[in-house]
Amino acid sequence: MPWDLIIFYMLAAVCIAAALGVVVATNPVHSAIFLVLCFFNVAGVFVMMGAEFLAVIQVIVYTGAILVLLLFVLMLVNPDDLPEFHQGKPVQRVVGGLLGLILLLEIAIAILNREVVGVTGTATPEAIAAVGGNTQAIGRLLFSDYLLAFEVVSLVLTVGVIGAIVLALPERLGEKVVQRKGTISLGHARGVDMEALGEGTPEGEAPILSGRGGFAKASGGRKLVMTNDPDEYTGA
Amino acid sequence: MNLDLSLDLISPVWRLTTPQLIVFFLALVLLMLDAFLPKAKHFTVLTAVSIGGYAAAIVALYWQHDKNESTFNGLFRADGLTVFLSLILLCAAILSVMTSASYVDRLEGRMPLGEFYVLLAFSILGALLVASAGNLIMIFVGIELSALATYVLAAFAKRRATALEGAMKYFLLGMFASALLVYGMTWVYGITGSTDLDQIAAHLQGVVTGSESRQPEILFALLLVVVGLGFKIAAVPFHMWTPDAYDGAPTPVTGFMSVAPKAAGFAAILRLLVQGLGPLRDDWYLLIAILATLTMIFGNLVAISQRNVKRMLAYSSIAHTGYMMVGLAAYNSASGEGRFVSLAGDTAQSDPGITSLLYYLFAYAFVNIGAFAVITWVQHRGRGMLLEDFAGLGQTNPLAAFAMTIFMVSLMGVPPLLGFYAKYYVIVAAINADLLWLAVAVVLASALSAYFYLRVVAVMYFSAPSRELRATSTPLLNAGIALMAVANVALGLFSNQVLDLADFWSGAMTVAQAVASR
Amino acid sequence: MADYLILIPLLPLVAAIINLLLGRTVTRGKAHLVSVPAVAGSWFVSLLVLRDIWNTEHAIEQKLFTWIPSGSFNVPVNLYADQLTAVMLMVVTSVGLLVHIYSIGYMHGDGAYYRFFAYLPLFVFSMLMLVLADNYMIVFFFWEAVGLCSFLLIGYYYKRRSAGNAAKKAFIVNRVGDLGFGLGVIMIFWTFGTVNFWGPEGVFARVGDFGQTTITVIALLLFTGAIGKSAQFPLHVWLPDAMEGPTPVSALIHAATMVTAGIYLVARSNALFQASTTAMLVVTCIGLFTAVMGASIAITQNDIKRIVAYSTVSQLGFMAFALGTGAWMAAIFHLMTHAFFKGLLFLGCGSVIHGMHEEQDIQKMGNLRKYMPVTFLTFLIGSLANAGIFPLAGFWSKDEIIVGAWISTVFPNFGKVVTVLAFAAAFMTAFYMFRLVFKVFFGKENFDTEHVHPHESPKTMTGPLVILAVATILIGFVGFPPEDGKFHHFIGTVFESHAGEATHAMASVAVHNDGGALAVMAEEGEHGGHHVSLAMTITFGVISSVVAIGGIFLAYLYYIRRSLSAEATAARFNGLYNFLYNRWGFDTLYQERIVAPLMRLAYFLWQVIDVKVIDGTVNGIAKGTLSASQTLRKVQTGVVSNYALAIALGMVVIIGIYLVGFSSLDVPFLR
Amino acid sequence: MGELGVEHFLSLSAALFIIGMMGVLIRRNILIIFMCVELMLTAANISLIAFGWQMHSLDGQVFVLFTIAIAAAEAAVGLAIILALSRRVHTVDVAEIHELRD
Repeated sequence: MPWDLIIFYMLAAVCIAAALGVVVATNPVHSAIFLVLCFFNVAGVFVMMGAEFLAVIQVIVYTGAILVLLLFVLMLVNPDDLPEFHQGKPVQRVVGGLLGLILLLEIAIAILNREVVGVTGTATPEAIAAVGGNTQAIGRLLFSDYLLAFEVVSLVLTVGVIGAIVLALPERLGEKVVQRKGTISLGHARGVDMEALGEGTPEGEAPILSGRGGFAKASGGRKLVMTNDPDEYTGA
Repeated sequence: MNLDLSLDLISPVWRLTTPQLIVFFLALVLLMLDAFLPKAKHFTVLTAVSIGGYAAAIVALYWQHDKNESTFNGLFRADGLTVFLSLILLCAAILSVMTSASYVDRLEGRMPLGEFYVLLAFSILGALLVASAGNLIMIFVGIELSALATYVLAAFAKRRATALEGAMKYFLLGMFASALLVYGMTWVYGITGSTDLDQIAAHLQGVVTGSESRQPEILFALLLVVVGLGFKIAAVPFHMWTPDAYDGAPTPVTGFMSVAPKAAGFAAILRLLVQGLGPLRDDWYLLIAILATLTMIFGNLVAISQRNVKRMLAYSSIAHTGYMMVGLAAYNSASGEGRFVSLAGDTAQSDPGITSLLYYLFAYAFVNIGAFAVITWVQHRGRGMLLEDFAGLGQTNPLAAFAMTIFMVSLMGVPPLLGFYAKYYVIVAAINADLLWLAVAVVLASALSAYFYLRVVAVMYFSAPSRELRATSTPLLNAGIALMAVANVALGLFSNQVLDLADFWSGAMTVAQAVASR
Repeated sequence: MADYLILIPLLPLVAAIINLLLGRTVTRGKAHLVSVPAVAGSWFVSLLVLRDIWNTEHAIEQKLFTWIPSGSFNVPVNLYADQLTAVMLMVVTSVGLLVHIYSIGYMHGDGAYYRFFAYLPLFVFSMLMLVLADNYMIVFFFWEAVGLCSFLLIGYYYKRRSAGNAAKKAFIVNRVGDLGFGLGVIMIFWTFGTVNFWGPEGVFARVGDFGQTTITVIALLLFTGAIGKSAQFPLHVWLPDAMEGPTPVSALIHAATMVTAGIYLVARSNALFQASTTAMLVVTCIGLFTAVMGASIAITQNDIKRIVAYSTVSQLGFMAFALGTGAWMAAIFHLMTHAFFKGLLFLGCGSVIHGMHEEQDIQKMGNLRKYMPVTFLTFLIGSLANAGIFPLAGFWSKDEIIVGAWISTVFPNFGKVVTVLAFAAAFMTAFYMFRLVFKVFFGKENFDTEHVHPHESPKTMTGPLVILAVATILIGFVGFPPEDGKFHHFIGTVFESHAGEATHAMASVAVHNDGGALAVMAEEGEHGGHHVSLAMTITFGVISSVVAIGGIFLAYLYYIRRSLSAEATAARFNGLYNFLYNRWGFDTLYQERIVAPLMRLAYFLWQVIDVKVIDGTVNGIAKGTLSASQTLRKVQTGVVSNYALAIALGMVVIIGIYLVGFSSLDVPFLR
Repeated sequence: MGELGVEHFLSLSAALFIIGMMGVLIRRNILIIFMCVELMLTAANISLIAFGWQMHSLDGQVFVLFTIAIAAAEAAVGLAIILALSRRVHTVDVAEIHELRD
C-alpha cells in the first residue's frame, strides 16, 4: 500500500471519527473541539490534493475565526439554556439516521458508477509549479477570471458585519436592568394570549416574565419575552 | 476555465453593469448617510435617496435592454433575463421602501432605518447579481449575498422573540439548503469540468445526445441542485421555513421576502436549471411539474385554515410558487409556439413557458407586496393581523378595503386584474406544452384559493367593525398601496407590453443555445 | 397625427374614476366640476376629429395595444374613426355634454350626486369606445359595458323597488340580445379567423369569400344584439320600463346614444348585411313592425316619459327598416336628428316633471305653457320635429327614410308596402306627440292649483333645452338638399366603399341566385346609393307633411276643440284601446309565458337539484377540504429539525426514485 | 483501490456530508446544528477540490475559497441571530422554540 494512501486513510479516519464526535458529544464545547479536530484533518486532506493555500485558509478561517466565534457564543449563552442531549425524540433520531444511510447508498452509487468526467483543464502540477505554486496560481485566477465574484464576496462579508452589529448589539441599557413585563398583540403571530393595546390588562395582571420557569408549554417551559412596554410597538 | 499562466488582468465592460453599480453605490451612500446625517433627517433623506437610487437603476436598465453580451470573463451577463428580472427586483425594492419606511421607523420599537435600507439594497444587489450571473460561483455568491441580508431583515424586529425565531429557522434551513446546493454544484462541476454556465450546457449537450437514460452522477447533481433551489423558492416539500419566517418577520419585510428572494431563487433556477442544465430538460420537467402540483395544492389547502392573514398570505405565496413552477415545467416543449423576437441582431423564438413564469413574477411583485402593505397599514392603526382585525374595514376605511379587495381578487386570478393575466399565461403555456393535467391542477388550485381570499373580502365588508382604528398618518405607505392597486388594473390591460419584455429573455436563451450548439 | 384620438374616451374615464374614488370624500356636491369639463373636452376633441376627417376624407387610426395576446387569438385595442364614427362621436359627445350640464340642475341636492356624475361619464366613455373600436370583440366588450352603465343608472334610485325591477328587466332582456351578439362574434372569429373590421385580412374585405348562408347567419346574430340594445320587437319591453331612471339618463342613454348602438352596429356591418337579402328582409320587417307598434302604443299611454319612450321605440323602428331597405344614409341621418330632438323631448319631460314636483301623469297637467314658457317652446319644437313638420330636423330625415323605402331596390314591391305602413306610423306619431303637447301645455289646469305651483326650471336645465331646440331646427339642413346634402357627401363614402367591396361578391352570388334585385342594388351601390328625382322628393315631402299635419289636426280636434271625444272613441273601440293601452300585451305575455315558467323551473332547480344534490356534494367537499387543511397544518410543527427532516426526506426520496427509475444504472439489486 | 484516486476523497466527502446532515436532523442544540452545517459545507469543499484535482482545474479551489468566505459571513450573522434569540427565549433548544407553528 502506497504511503499516500496510508496517510489518507489515517486522516480520513480521524476526520470521520471527529465528525461523529461533533454529532454525539453531549457537551457542545466538546462538539466544537471535535469540529476543530475534524477541520485540521480536512486541511491535511487539502494538502494531499495540492491545495496548500486552501489548507491554510481552512485552518485560519474555520478554526481560527468561525470556531472561536462559535465558542464565544457558547460562552455567552447561559449554560442553563443548553439542552441536554439524548432527551426524548427517538423517532427523529431513527428517521434521521435512516435517511443518512439511504443517502449514503445513493451517493455511493453516484461515486462508484461515475463515468462522466469533465474536460481536463490545464492546471497540471507542472503548470502550477511554473507559475510559482498553488497560492500564486489561485491568486492569478482570483484577480483575473473571478474578479467580480471576489468583489461581491467582499460585500457579503460587509453584510455579515452589518448584520451581526444590528442583531447582536444590546439594546438600550434599561432593557437589561428592567424586568420585562407585558405582552403585546401587535405584530404577534397568534394574538391569542395577548391583550389589545390601550385597553390592555392592568399592569399587575400582566404575567411577569422573569428569567425562566413558570410559563406554560407554548414556549417549551420557558418564558417568551416580547417587549419592554406595550408602547414600543406603536411608536407612541 | 483554463489557467492562464501569464498574469493579464481583464478589462471588464463596466457600462454593462450600470444598474448593478448604481444599487451598489446606493448601499454605500446609505451607509455613509446613516452614519453622518443627523438623526432627525434620516427618514426623509434616506427614503428619498433609496427610492431615487432604485429609480435611477431602472432608468439605467433601459440602456441594457437590447444587449446580449457578457463581461467579467463570462461572470456577468447582460441579456433579456438580466433586464427583466432586474426590473422586477427594482420595482419590488421601490415598493418595499414605500411600504416599510414608516413601519420600520415607528413600530416595533423603532428599528434602525439606515441599516434597514442598507440591507435592503444589499439583498436586492445580490438578487440582481444572480439574475445576471453567468457562472456557478456568481450564482452562489449572489444568492448568499441576497439571503444573508434577508436573514438579518427577517430578524430585524429583534425585540420580538417570534421575529428572531422565524429568522433562526430561516437561517438554519437556509444554510442547510445552501450546503445541499453547493454539494450539487460541486457535482455539476465534477461532471462538466467548468463553472461557466454556457460551457456546462455545451458539455452536457454532448453527453446527453443519443442516450436515453442518464448516468447516476448526472441525476445526482441535477437533483441536489433542484432541492437546493427548491428551498429558495419555497417549493413543497422544501417550503417549511416559509410560513414561520414570513410570520415572524416585520410585515413589510415579509412582503419583500415573498418577492425578492423568491425572484432571486427563480433567477438562479432560470440561469442554472434552464440555461446551464437545459439539456437535461427532459429529466427535470416532470419533477418540476409534480412539485408544482404539490406546492399549489398544499399552499392553498393549508391557507384555508389560517386565521392570521399574514400567515395565510405566507401559505398563499407558497401556492403562487407552484403556479410559477408550472411555467418552468412548460419550458422548451416541442409543441410550444413562441413569439419571435429580435435581439441584438439575432432573431429567436421565445419560450412561452419561461415568458409566463417571468410575467408571473412581475405581476406577483405588485400584488403580494400590496397585500402585505395593507396589513402594514392596519398595523399602523393599532390592530393586529388576524382576520378579525380586518372586520368592517369596508365601512370605516373604504379605500383601504377596496385596495385589499383588489389585491385579494388579483391573487385569486380574476379578470381583468394583473393576477388573472399571470395565471392565464401560465395555463396557456402548460396547455401548449401538452401538460393539460397541470393546467387543470392550476385551475383547481385557484378554485380552492377563492375560499380564503374571498373570506378576507367578506370579513371586511360584511362584519361589523369591532374597534375604532387609530388615526395615523402614513402618506408614503398610502401612496404605495394606491400605486400597486392602480398597477393591478392598469398593467393588466397593458399585459402585452410586459410580455414583450419578458420575451426578450426567452429569445436570448434560444440565441445562447444556438451559439452553444454551433 | 391622430394621437389625440385617445383623449376622447380618456377624459370621461378619468372623470369617472376621480368621482368614483374621491366622490365621497373630496368632490361630493362639486362632482360636476370634474365631469362636465371632461365631457366638454371630449366634445371639443371630437370636433377636431370631425374637422380632420372632413378635410382629409380619410379615416383616423390610433393603435393602443394588444389585449390578451395568445396564439392566433389576439385582440388589438385600436381606435378607428371614419366618417360614420365621427358622426356618432358628435352625437354622443354633444348630447352627453348637454345632459351633463342639465343634470347639474336636475340632480341638485341628490344624496349620491357624485355617484351620478361618476356613472354618467363612465357611460360616455363606454359608448365612445364602442363607436371607436375597430373590431367586434372590443365592440362587444363595450356593448356590455354600456349595458352595465345603463343598468347602474336605471337602478340609480335603487331604494325604489320599481327602479330595481326595471334595471333587472333591462339587464335580463338585453342579455338575450347580447347572447346572440356574442354568438355572432364567435361565429365571425370561426369564419373569418379574425374579428377586425378593416384591412385586407379584416372581416369587411372578405365578406365575399364565404357562402351566403354563413353570412346570413352572422348578420342575423349581430342583428339579435341590435334588437336587444335598440329595443326592437320583441325585445322592446325594457325600454319604457327603463324610464325609472333619472330623466337625464333617459335622454342620454335611452333616447340619444345607447339605444342607437344597435343601429350603429348594423350600419357599421353594412358589408355583411348587404351580402344577405334575407337578413335585410328580417331587419326591414322587424323595424317596420316596431315602428307601427311603438307609435300605436304611444297613443294610449298617460305617463309622459312612457309616451316619449314608446315614441323612441317607434323611431328606432324607423331607423331599423331604413337600414333594412338599404337606405343607410337616411338611417344614420335619422339617428343623428333623432338624438337631438328626442334628447330635447326627454329633457323637456324632465323639466316638466321637475316643475310639477315629480308628477308624471299627463292627465294631471294642463296649461303649463303659462308657467314654463321656455320648456313649452322648446318642447313644441321637439314635438314638431318628431312629428316631421317642415323644416325641422325630423322632417328631413323621416322623409328620406320613406323615400328610401319607396325606391328601395332590395325588395322592389315590398318597399311600397313599407312606405304605406311608414306613413301610418308617421301619422300616429304626429297624433300622439300633439296629444301629449295639448294635454300638458294647453287646456285648463288639471292639478291642484292650491298645492302644486309649477315653476320654470333653473338655467342649467333650460339652457341645454334651448341649445337642443336650436340644434333641432338647424341640424336637418346638413342634409339639404335631400339625398344630396353635405351630410350625404360626407358619410356616403362609408357605405360606398363597402358597397364597392361587396359588389363583386354579390355579383357572383347574383349569378347563382338569378337575383336581379341584388344585381341592381350592387350596381346602385357603386354610385353610392339612391338617385332620386327632385319631383319625387317634393311629392313625398308634401305627402308626409300632409300626413303629419293631419295627425296634428286630429289631435287638435280631440283635445283642444273637443269636437271629438277621446273617451267616447276609447269606449267605442274598447278592445283595441285596451289592447294598445296594455302595450299589445307583451309585458303580460312575457310575464305569464316566459318569466313565470322559468321561475317555477328555477324554484324546482333550487329546491331539489341545488339544495339536495349540489349543495350536499359541495358541502361534503368543503368539509373534506377543511379537515384536510386542519390536518395538514399540523405538519408545520414549528420545530426546525422537523423542517430539515422534511427537506432531507424529500431529497432522498426524489433522488432514490430517479436513480431507480431513470438512471442507466445496472446494479442488480436495484433493477 | 490500490492507488489514491478521486473516489477516496469523494467518499470521505460523502461521509462527512452525511454525518453533518444526520447531525442537523438529530441534534436539538442550535449551535450544534450550526456546526453540523459547517461540516456539510466542508464536505462539499473536499469534493470540489477533489474534482478539480482530478481534472487539473483550479476553478474548484477558487469556489472553495468563496465558500469559506461566505461561511464565515454566515457564521457572523447566524451566531448573532442565535445570540439575540437566546437572550429573548432563554434556550437554544430547537424543540422548545416553536412559538410559530401550524
